[in-house]
Amino acid sequence: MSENFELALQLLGIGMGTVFIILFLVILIGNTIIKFVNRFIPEAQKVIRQNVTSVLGITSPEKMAAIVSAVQIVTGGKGKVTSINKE
Amino acid sequence: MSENFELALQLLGIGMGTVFIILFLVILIGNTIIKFVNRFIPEAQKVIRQNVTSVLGITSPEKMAAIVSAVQIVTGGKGKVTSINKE
Amino acid sequence: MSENFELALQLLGIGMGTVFIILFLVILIGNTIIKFVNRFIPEAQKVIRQNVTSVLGITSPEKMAAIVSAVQIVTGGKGKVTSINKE
Amino acid sequence: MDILRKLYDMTAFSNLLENPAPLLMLFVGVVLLYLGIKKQYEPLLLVPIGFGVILANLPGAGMGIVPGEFIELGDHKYMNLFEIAHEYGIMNFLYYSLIKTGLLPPIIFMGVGALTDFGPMLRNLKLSLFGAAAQLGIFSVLLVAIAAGFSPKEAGSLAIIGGADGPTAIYTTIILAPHLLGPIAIAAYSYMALVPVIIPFMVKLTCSSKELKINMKEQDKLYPSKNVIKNIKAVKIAFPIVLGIVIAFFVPSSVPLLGMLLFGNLVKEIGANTLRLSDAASGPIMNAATIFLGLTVGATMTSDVFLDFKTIGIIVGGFFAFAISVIGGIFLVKGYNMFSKKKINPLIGATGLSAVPMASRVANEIALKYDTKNHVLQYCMASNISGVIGSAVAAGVLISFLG
Amino acid sequence: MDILRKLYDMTAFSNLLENPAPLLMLFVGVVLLYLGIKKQYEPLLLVPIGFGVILANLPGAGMGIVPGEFIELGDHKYMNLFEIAHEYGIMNFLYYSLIKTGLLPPIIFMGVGALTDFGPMLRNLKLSLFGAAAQLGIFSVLLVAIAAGFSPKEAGSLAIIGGADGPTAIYTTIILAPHLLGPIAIAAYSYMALVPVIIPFMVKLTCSSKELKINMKEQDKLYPSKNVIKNIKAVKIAFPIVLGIVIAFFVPSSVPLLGMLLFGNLVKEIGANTLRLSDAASGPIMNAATIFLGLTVGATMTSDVFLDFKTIGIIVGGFFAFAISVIGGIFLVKGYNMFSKKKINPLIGATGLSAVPMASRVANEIALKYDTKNHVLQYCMASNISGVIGSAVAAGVLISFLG
Amino acid sequence: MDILRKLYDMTAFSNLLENPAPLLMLFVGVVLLYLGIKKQYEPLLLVPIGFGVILANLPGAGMGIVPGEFIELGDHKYMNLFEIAHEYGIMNFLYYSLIKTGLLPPIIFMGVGALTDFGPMLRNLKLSLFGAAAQLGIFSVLLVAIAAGFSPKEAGSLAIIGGADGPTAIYTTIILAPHLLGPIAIAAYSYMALVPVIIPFMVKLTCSSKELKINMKEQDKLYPSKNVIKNIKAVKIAFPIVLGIVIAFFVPSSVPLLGMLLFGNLVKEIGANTLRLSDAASGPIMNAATIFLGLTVGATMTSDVFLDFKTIGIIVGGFFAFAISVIGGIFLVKGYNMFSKKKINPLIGATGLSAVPMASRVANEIALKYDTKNHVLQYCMASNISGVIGSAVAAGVLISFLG
Ligand code: NA
Ligand code: NA
Ligand code: NA
Repeated sequence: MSENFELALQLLGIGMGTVFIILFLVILIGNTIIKFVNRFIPEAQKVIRQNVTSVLGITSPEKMAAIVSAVQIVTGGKGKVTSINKE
Repeated sequence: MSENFELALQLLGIGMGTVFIILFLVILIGNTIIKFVNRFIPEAQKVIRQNVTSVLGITSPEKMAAIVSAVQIVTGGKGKVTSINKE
Repeated sequence: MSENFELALQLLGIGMGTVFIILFLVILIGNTIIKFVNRFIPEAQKVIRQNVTSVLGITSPEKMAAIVSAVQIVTGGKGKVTSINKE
Repeated sequence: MDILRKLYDMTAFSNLLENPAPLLMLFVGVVLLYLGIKKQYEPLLLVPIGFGVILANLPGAGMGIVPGEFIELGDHKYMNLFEIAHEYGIMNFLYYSLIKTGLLPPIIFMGVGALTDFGPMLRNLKLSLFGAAAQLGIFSVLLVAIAAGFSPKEAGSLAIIGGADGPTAIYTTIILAPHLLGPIAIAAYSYMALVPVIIPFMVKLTCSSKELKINMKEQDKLYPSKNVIKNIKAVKIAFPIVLGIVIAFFVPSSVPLLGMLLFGNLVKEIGANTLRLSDAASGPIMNAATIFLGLTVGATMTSDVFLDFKTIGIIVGGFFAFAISVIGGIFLVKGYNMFSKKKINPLIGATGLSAVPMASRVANEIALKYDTKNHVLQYCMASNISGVIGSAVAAGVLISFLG
Repeated sequence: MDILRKLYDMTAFSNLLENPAPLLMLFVGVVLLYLGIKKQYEPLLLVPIGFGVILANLPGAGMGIVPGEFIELGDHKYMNLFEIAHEYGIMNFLYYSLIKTGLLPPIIFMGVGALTDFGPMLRNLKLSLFGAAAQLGIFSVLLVAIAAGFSPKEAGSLAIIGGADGPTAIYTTIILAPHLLGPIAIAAYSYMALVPVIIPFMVKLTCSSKELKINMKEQDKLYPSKNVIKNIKAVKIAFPIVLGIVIAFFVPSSVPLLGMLLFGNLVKEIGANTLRLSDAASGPIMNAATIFLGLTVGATMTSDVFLDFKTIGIIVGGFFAFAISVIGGIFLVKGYNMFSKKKINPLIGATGLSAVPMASRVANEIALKYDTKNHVLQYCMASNISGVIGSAVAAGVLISFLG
Repeated sequence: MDILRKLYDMTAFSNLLENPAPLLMLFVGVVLLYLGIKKQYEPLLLVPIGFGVILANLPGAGMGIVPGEFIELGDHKYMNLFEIAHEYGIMNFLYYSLIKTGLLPPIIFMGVGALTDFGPMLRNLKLSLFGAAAQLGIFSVLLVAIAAGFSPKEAGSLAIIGGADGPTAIYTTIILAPHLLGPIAIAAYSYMALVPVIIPFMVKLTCSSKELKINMKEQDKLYPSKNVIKNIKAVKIAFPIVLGIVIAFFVPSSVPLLGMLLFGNLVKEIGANTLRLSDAASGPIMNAATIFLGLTVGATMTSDVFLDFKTIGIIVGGFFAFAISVIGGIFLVKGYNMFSKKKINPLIGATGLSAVPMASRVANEIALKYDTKNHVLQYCMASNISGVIGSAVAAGVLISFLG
């Protein structure tokens, strides 16, 4: 028991120490990344996404609605748009 | 090694041969099915589907479109309707 | 075989008996719960839901209400918006 | 020459010359697909099952399920799942990890629960009794099947087709007679798909036009029931919990099925707070389970398993189990009507069979044919849903006594 | 007579007469359901756990988890999963394949990652430190638990409740003391659910009204920080990658949890190109994992496991672990404020506990009560999220030294 | 002192001092992430693979895949999955249950099938042939690789990169040479991602401007084909069924891949009645499979496996397999054009490679560059899709002869 208690005391030190070290590192890493990004890639780039809607040429919600209604009409209400993911 | 090389040579023949045979068969099967269907079931039948929208009590496509467009407009195009479940 | 047949006869009795007992219990339990609820918690309570909308960046309740009411109106109160995912 | 020889060996033609029976099974698979696709008989199950039959019977492809003895090592030891995959391929891996363990039917029941509304049953609790009477087909066909020479375990699996409930039939068969899984699953789903034919037929055979015109709503007005439910949400939440506990005391072997059904129903009734769970249970989990259940159950139907006299027995016996279940429900109604002033439409007995919700829809259409104002749907749903509980309980009894 | 005897044997009443303890456990299960449904304490977990407790304690149903020794064959050999299913049923199959392997907690962490936004933390990086201080409850309760007679492994599992993080607590307990999984999981989720009670209580106990009125935005204006983030998207993508690698060097045993958390976060931050992955991770995968985790963790709570003095120790110890963690965060703030001109609201220390995002919301409400214009939510989120990292690291330490 | 020593032991620094090779692999992982995130090379696969590489090479974390020999017990016996999880952690559990069993590639193919439309191919059936010619890279690189000293099994796995199909490459490698899984999967996906570079390059190298201006629609008008499809839905439903059966007779070893692809396609084409199944197959099932495939395939790339001369061979050989496949398709077109009045644009040969649908899009852009009115997308899709069938068949041949 007393041996275990000693282990527990050690762990109190080691554990809290480790946790503080890691969260210091979190701060350090975070700041370093921010500085690095600020210097080297300060502007968000336009990402050429594989845009599902743009592939379909859907630019506005109205068009989207139109598509859905078209699908409905054409399928006689038997089709459904399960999901159209817009980026 | 030379034995393996012979195996590889054989596989070049067998492999490309098989691939060509299969894709000839694809053409043959495709054409046969098309002819068969053209002759025996030339017209698409009305399928009595279990209608998802009717279950929801959404009777018109316009209504469906209205929902979708509402979501789109309100979320600035960032929302999507993944599913509309009936209560 | 004749032993098995006897087992089958027994099972006819036991099985139908059990099924009837259970479904009598279903009735009993159902009625008891209904009476209990009628007496002790006759009114449905307002449930404080964990609000999904704030996560979506839908900042105004009005917008959310617009979506929901659109769905409600259009589906005659039978549809519900299970999820609106923001990209 | 050598190359052609090797090429020929790679193909499955030598296997087919040795044993052409799989060709017949491919035909069976195509017929099942036809029924599922064109006739729309339970397509969600018959299409994967049919495709599974085809996959299993493609010679040399190694997609057929091997008999349970192949993985037994004796002394209560079995090959492990990795060895099964290694030795017998992915279909057997899926079958022995998901089906033979008994996992997927309860998982599907969880999804069914999340899609079930006990409301109609709670509003007409008395009608639940007819869900009990409609298990008659199970226990009477059990008797006949044993008389016809089936072993008790096989007879129990055959008989449970009369429960008109797919996962229940599969679960029972996995435990009692896994070698009959394919034909029993197919018979169960096919007859469920044939409910729009079987119920009208049995009803016409046993019911008079006067009986079928009994209007439940009018009867309710004439003899109103006392119970009014003031807080349906609370009742619906308490019901699965209490019911699950009480049934478990009586038929503990029904817990894997009923427990999961009631859990699924509970998370659905709780509503928004557990929406993630009910969505998952009734959506991706159930759909994925359905795909793998269908494919692997179909894949159990190798030619040596299916081309057996027992298959015919299952098809014939399954039909009678179904028919007698319908009659059981109808005749309990007839008996009840003899003693009660408040009459019940016998269609409500017919739907005790389960096969939710198709049986109720079919019954409703029959009622409307006799009286265009006689909507019996909600009443039928009461016995219909209780029929699911009834057959799960019957399965529990069979498993306790025969398992 | 014979039939009645057999019928009686089928039921569970003989089991109950022999050992009525499960009835008590059914009551515990119902209480958990009540807390989850009516009190809305973490319903996503407490409802499945509560139902799992009920299933496990239905006598004769075979849904309770058997102790690990039952599947050990000695000599580092174990029963295989198929044998476990065959012998002990589907619940044990699920438990031993998904939980005892340590799989589901990291899987859930992947989903949590895909729902986590490191933005608030990145904008207030310094506040992360309070997420370290709020692990104090873990290591101090570890000390007390060992003094109280728990074995070091048990004490570690008990203590991790103070991390206020469900998957972390479960993962640690699976490795250190799986026989305590049920009570520890329930204590962890219950206290997390009680955060709206515990935090205000501890805050009132330790903080002055003046401290609670410290307005972070005004402090920011008075003492502006230098960092401006010009390209938040790039930072958010790089952060989980670099952080994962660096933490792993220091505490490799935390990788299964933190690695999956950061992977989930990465695919979320990448956006459209990996949308399928983040949707799956935070949707069907996490929801399915939650169902099976809840049910099986609940099912570990058989009466012989739960009705033990250790359970009381866990409940009491867990509370103190929670309370001390809150205090740890608060007192580091107080210490900081003694030396810094820029003051920090002690509520930001209190949320270092984790229990994201509820702790932050609760803290924000407290702040608004003292000053209706003092919105501290975003600041609290910083320490709140870092508290998740903190407890995963603490778990790693415990596993390294005690596992 | 003692504490610091223990703290140091907990970290991974001692491991790194012993063997710093993992640092190099971390760099490889970061490069893969960069390619996936920034360059957008197949992000759905390269991001999980890259992250898996990182996880596997974090010293002490225990997330790397152990070689197959570690779980062999001799005498056709293997450790069971529970023991694998217990001994080697969750990554190995996932790898040995989902990947080494061969499960996930067919599962992903099911999803691919549910997203594939055979319509363009059915409308231009003849063009399918070019999907055969474009397998040339596979069998010619096989020859070279064997000459270069790879074992036949390794050479087969390397060569299948020329099929330009990820799941096919992974499936073949799992069976033939699992120790090369990491580099082969990465090469396959990287070159697929590089299709927009490789195809234009090979086209420029081999085709004249006049050839690239061949307008397929005009050719169709000049030499109209006889077939009109009157009921495309029926054709699309029958096609996967019949095709699956017939191919299986010739190359049964391709069934696990092609069978699942065609099943997925069938449930998609059936439409509303099996919508739940196709949604599940192409949604949660495929997405979850992609996550676990990517992470575990990445995790096979431990430093001792990757830092090997064979990796270079794979990278170089893979490129040539790709390039030769493109050329194979192009040259069959050239040959065809020599004998036929109706000319075909060689771009349609180039897309026989597969890499659906990116190859077709790239080809279409090239065509439009030479003639702004020459839309060849639909024609390219025909050979493109048939290229998927072609490589699955080629994989079947390799597995039959070398497996
Ligand atoms: Na039934
Ligand atoms: Na914490
Ligand atoms: Na290809």
